Amino acid sequence: MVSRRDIFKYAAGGGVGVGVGLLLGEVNQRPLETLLSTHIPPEDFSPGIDTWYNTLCRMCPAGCGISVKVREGRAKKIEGNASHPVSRGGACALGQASLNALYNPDRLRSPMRADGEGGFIPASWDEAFDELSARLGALQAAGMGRRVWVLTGGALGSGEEALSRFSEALGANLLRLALDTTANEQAAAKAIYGFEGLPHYDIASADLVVSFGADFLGSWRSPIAYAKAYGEFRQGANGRRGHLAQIEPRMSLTGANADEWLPARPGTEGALALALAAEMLRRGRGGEDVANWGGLSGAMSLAGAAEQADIPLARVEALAERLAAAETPLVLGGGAAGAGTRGAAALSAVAALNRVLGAPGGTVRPNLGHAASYASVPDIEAFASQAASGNVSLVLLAGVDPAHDLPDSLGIRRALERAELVVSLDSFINDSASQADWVLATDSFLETWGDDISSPGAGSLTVTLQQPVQERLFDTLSITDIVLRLAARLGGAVAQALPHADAQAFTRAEWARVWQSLGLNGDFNERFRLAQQNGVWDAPLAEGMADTISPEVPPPPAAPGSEFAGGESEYPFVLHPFVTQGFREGQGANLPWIQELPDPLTSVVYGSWAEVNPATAEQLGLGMGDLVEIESPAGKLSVPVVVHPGVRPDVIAMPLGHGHRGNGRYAKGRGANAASLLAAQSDSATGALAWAATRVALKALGKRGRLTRTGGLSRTLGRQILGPGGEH
Amino acid sequence: MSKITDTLRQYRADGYFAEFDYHWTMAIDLDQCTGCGACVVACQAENNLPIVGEKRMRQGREMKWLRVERYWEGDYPDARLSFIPILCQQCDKAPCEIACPVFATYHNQDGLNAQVYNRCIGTRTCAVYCPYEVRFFNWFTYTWDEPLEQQLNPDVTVREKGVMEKCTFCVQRINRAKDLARDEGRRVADGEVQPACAQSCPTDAIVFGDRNDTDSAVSRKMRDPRAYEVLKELNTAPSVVYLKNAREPLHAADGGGHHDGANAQAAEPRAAAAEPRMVEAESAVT
Amino acid sequence: MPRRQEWELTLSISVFEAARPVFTGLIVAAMVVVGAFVGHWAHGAWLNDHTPVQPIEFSHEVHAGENEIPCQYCHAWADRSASAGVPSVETCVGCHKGLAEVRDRPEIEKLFGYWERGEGIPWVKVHDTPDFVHFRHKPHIRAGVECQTCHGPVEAMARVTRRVDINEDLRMPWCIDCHTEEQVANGRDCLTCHY
Amino acid sequence: MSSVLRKQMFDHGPPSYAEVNRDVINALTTTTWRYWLTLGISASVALLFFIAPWIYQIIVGVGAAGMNRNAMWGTYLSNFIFWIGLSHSGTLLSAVLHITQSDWRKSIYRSAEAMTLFSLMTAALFVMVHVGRLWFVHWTFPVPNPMELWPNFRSPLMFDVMAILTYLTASSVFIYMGSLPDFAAVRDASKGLRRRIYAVLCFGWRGTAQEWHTLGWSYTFFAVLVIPLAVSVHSIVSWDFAMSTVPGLHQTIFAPYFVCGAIYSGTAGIVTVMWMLRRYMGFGRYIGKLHIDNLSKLLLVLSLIWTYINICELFTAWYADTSFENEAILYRIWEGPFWWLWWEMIAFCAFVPLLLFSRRIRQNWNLMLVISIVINIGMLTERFVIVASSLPRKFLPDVFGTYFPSLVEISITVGSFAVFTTLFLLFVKIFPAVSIYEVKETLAPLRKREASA
Repeated sequence: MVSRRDIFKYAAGGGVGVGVGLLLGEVNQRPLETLLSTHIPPEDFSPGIDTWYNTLCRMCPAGCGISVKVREGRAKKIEGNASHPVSRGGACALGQASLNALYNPDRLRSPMRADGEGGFIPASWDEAFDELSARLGALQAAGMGRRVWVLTGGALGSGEEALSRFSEALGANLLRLALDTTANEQAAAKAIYGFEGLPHYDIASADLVVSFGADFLGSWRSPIAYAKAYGEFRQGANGRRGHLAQIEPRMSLTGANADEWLPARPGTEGALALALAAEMLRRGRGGEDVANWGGLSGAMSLAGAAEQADIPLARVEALAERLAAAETPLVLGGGAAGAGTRGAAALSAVAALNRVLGAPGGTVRPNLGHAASYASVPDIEAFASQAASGNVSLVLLAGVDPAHDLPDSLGIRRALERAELVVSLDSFINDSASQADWVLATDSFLETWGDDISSPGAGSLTVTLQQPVQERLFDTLSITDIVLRLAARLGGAVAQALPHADAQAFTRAEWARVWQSLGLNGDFNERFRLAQQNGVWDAPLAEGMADTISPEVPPPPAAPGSEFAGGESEYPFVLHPFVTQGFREGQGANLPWIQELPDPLTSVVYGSWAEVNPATAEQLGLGMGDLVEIESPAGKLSVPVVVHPGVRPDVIAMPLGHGHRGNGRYAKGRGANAASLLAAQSDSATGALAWAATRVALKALGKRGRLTRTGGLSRTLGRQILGPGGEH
Repeated sequence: MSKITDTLRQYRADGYFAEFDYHWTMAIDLDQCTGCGACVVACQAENNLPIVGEKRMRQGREMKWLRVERYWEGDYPDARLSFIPILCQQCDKAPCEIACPVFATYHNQDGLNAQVYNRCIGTRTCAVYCPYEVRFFNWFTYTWDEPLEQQLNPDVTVREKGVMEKCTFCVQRINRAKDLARDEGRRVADGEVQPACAQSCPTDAIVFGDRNDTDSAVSRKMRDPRAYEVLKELNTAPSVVYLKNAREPLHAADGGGHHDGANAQAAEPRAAAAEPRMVEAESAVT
Repeated sequence: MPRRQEWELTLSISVFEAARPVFTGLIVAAMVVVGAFVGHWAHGAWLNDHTPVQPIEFSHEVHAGENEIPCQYCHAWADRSASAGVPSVETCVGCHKGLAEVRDRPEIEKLFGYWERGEGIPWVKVHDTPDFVHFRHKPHIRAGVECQTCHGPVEAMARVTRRVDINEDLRMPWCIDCHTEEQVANGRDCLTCHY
Repeated sequence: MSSVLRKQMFDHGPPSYAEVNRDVINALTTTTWRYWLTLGISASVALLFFIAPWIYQIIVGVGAAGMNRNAMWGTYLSNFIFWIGLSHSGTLLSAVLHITQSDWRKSIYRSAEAMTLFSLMTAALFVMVHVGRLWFVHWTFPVPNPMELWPNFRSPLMFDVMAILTYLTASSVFIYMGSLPDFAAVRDASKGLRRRIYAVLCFGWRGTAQEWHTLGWSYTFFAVLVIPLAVSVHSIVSWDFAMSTVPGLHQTIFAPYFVCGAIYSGTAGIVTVMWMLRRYMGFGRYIGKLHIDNLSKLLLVLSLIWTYINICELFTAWYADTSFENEAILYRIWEGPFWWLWWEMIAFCAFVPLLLFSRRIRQNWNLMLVISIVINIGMLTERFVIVASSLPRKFLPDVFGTYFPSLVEISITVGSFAVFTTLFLLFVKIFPAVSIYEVKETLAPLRKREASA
């Protein structure tokens, strides 16, 4: 049957098949991978095994201790440092996302020089230092050091120490800039508790916390420390569940977790606090230390205060009841409540209430360690006017972005334009750096040395050591390194002030200095090695070191309502800017993990929004995601609205930290910058920026905005999701 | 025949997992959870979750193995917000497990609801069957802008397009802990292993441990009277237990009348009617 | 049975005649398929590059074989970590500094070249598993598995080769078999290796 | 069957044996340029709208479709079900009618069965399009392997794989067996290559009594076998949905609902195909009033059942009055973005068919074409609505979302019809689209009578 020809055909078929098979094999062959051996391994190098380094988180001023997991010489994961008194093993979203800053694709890889057409070209460190030292040298020689301005943030520790010594020796001006400063709270503490610095609030051991605008779970002061305390406050070992009342015009993260939320009219918190204080005195809650206060003549009646704050009297009285009955009550004040034109007075009133309730010494204790002294609005305006009159030769931006973070109305952007030479020390071309002539690429805080005085230092001076967890990714230097090298090149007084080789040497020297100044005995080297191990130095203070609460202080001043920029007729709404944990004042905007982290209250990702009360929305015919134009006396912007019941009808709330002009692909052009709406209002007492004292008008633009939300329908529809009974 | 019916009868009956060496369980105390989202980022960092970008977010294709859901109650000024973190519940009677035609998802001996990425063919049935919607699909092969890829966790596979992925209580950490315990010839101690979310939680709201060990922290939490399971009525026997928020009812003052289940159903759909338009419009923007 | 024969007859006339090209085609097609399998197997067995050329012609035969240097002297992390690791250039040089008699050999020159340039040596992986498999050395060493079980008689290899005949190209069936025989705890649970 | 009825089978009087052969075989052999044109068009459409976007999707990932976190299933799955449904009358109907010995089936069943075959293939294609990693889809087959990995037999999708494969095999054997004698007829009537080919195709059929006998009983055997199979297939397809917990999908009534819906759309499909055959293949003589009338009656009954089940579904949901059910139904018929599609489906599949109460409409071929197409549009949307309005809203309101098909999805949906058409066009040139020998069977008694008269 089967002919020879057939056989040939079969064979041919087989041959073809084999060919195909070989080809397939060739195609799906595993790719060759190489295995790069180390040249000289660091002593703690071990492939496939995690190495943990304890260091300091620099994403916000709180100064949490963190533990970084390092694998094959690369930082992989950030956890809280369990042995650190502030973070106690906790880590916030921003802190963990700081890895995105370290590995950010838009991070500067070398010093950059402006090319004159708004762009930047890479340069070498030598070029940079040559030009800079030349300029500074010339100014110094001409005795025109005052024409140099150093702008930096509110952080503490040796890094800042280096900066201030540098500018001191140079005779330059140093401005510590931040939108939300601690100035008013420091003033209040000084007036009512009678000590320098910031109080430390013991939330854990309180049974009642009344917070006037302080979003201590979200963004206020030291969120991790307070969150840890809050955990115990709720379900603590003592088996007692604390009660939390939040008084603020827009529900913050803390407000959302509070047992009761009292939406007080903006700027009236102080009066309410004072009225409550008077009520407590009336109920005989006050102790000996406030005997000299009398009945607080300046205070309003509860009814009056409730009326002014637009809260039902019944609820205020109920609150007063709780306060009077509380064993270990604690009253907090901060955020917008302390950022009106009468912020300091308002916070004093809050402190007074604490004092009447006998909190000082108990739930309110002095925070050991100094607090930053920020530039006031007048200082900033002085800088602006100097620049305007062409008297600013050189501006050194040390890791701050005032052009974005601070209101345009302060005139910093214009000042930077007028300055002869602007040098930005930063890891990104942010809004301010884009106006600079030089951008000196700085390390991530995970690549260099430093330290910070953590706040709140609970009962001891908590200094956290910052050390590199991996070698530098790019050709960068830390701010301290840059300052030290500049000093060395400048020579003279400056070099004498800063004789150290690099950040490591300087940090160590600083610690030695503090060690001596505290008159502590023992082996410093041993102590420092321990600190490197634990990442923190928690020093019990020698006798008399600790600040104490003064036994008697004069009664607090009256707390009149805040004054707002813009007339009520043409600007019917009060703008309530708020700081979120992820973005803060702009630090988080270039971190993709933060951009993709849904906002706790609105579930918005990628971009900013304005929060509007349903009633208001109905009035203006606004729906979720509709675009509106918000106009204030200082400026205008357009942004989509989110409608939710957590905001007063007469208030428009906007998150800060969005709307960057630069700062990398993840931040650039996303959302609108609420700070640009703020008028240059300042506190009548301290001159601190009153960032919550601006009125705005709202105009529907009749189209939809770019609002991206991950959340669908935020009602349980009677489904038992939050527990049996649907109630909680 | 009777043999089969017997096996079927006792299949995943209560205590089915007691015989196994571990029964990993998580307890989340809603009274302590503040909804800050630290756990969400921790999860993203630990498990190599991709950065999907704004466009994909708008298309509803986010990749968050762990999300914090928010629910409003009441209206201004008596409004209240509640948070609840939702992650894979590692159900002992998981609807997803029966669905997968190729056993890419199954229940392992530690009570974990396993997901085997390299076995998945992407029918997405498991995700459809999952009532908690905690399974996420790789619609594309996601990439990291250089040098972001240097952060990737070497202990976790980077998933390719067409694969379903989800939380497995950070199984890479569990394996590591079991490995160490084995070196020392002991069981994994309570609190020795923690998923990324639990470790980062600033309020210690998340407790993780072995349910078979009756005096482990998680077992103690489970005995709390506030303990409940989400969507219990579906009989999925989740391994994530929630502790109800201990706040007093929103309307305790006026008797809380209009918030018991029945009326809530009557009342809420209006809210429901209001919002789909929003959802619609949003996706219309894309 | 007459009808039966008739039936066959008719078939033989009409079908097989007409169908012959069809059948031939079918058989050829079958041959192609079979051939493809054979070819693929053959490629895996012989043509697949099991012995990649290394940047330095390092001989395990000399080091592990003749000089009997224990594996974990250089691959120091095998009993501690998931990956056994390759020695640092420092380790190599550490010994070879003292070995003046071989100092001038070209390969050794290469080594010192890397050393002086301060570079690492880009060794080519011979035994590699896909990325979705997490093979961990430590548990296997702990369980007393010989290095040779998977890597073959390395001490006898001038240039390291992947002995497919020994380790079946490190494919999953091979893993499973061993895990089953040795009754490894959870050795057949997917999550043990895939996560 | 009375001779009267037999007469009615042929609007223009019964043809002679020779005519039957001639007509049918001509349809095979003589190919006009029109045919090539249509074939060309449909093939290229299939290529452009189905294959091309599919390849694109394979490259970038399933993200090319509009599905998202909430709606993990989309048009691909709903189309899959639609095509399976369409496959459901052909073989089933022909089998049922064969057993009930209704002669009018004989001139239409061949192409009906072909429809089954090809819509099944299209459905299978949609499974391929749906999965995320096409290149591993073979893992769903229980192939023994050294890794000891098996498919999960508890999974409704596994039932699916099995059921569809069985159904495909059975119905292809059924149609092939039925056409053996006709292949032989073609062989005898043709010469050259075609003769050789058909000689092979007909397995050397010679028409001995033995052969006819074997064919007879085995054909009946298969008919009996196919009926439960067809029913089981669509029940299982419905379980892909019903076995989940999703509100709106988790319905006990789904199995009968889907089976009925399947036969419904399938029958409508047959009407459409019949119209085509009459119009373009010149089978007007063999497919006549009687057929269209009977098919329409069948349609009417099915539509009534379908409507009834829909009402049941709504009623039970409303009666249960749980938040889940209420929301799902409300979203489907009123609040959701696809509410209008639901009403369209009700209008098309529940109200339009009521026209069929009138005989005049039933026997008007062109009207019937329109109605049948309308019905199938309705059924297509039915499947889409079920998927697209249930999945986006399950249990946790905070993850409620929406789903809109993307361009890729839409184009692939359109393309699938071209794929089907192409396959069918190829079929009519290979298989005798009307069963020659069975038509003759019906003729035999008529001719006898005429002879005696």
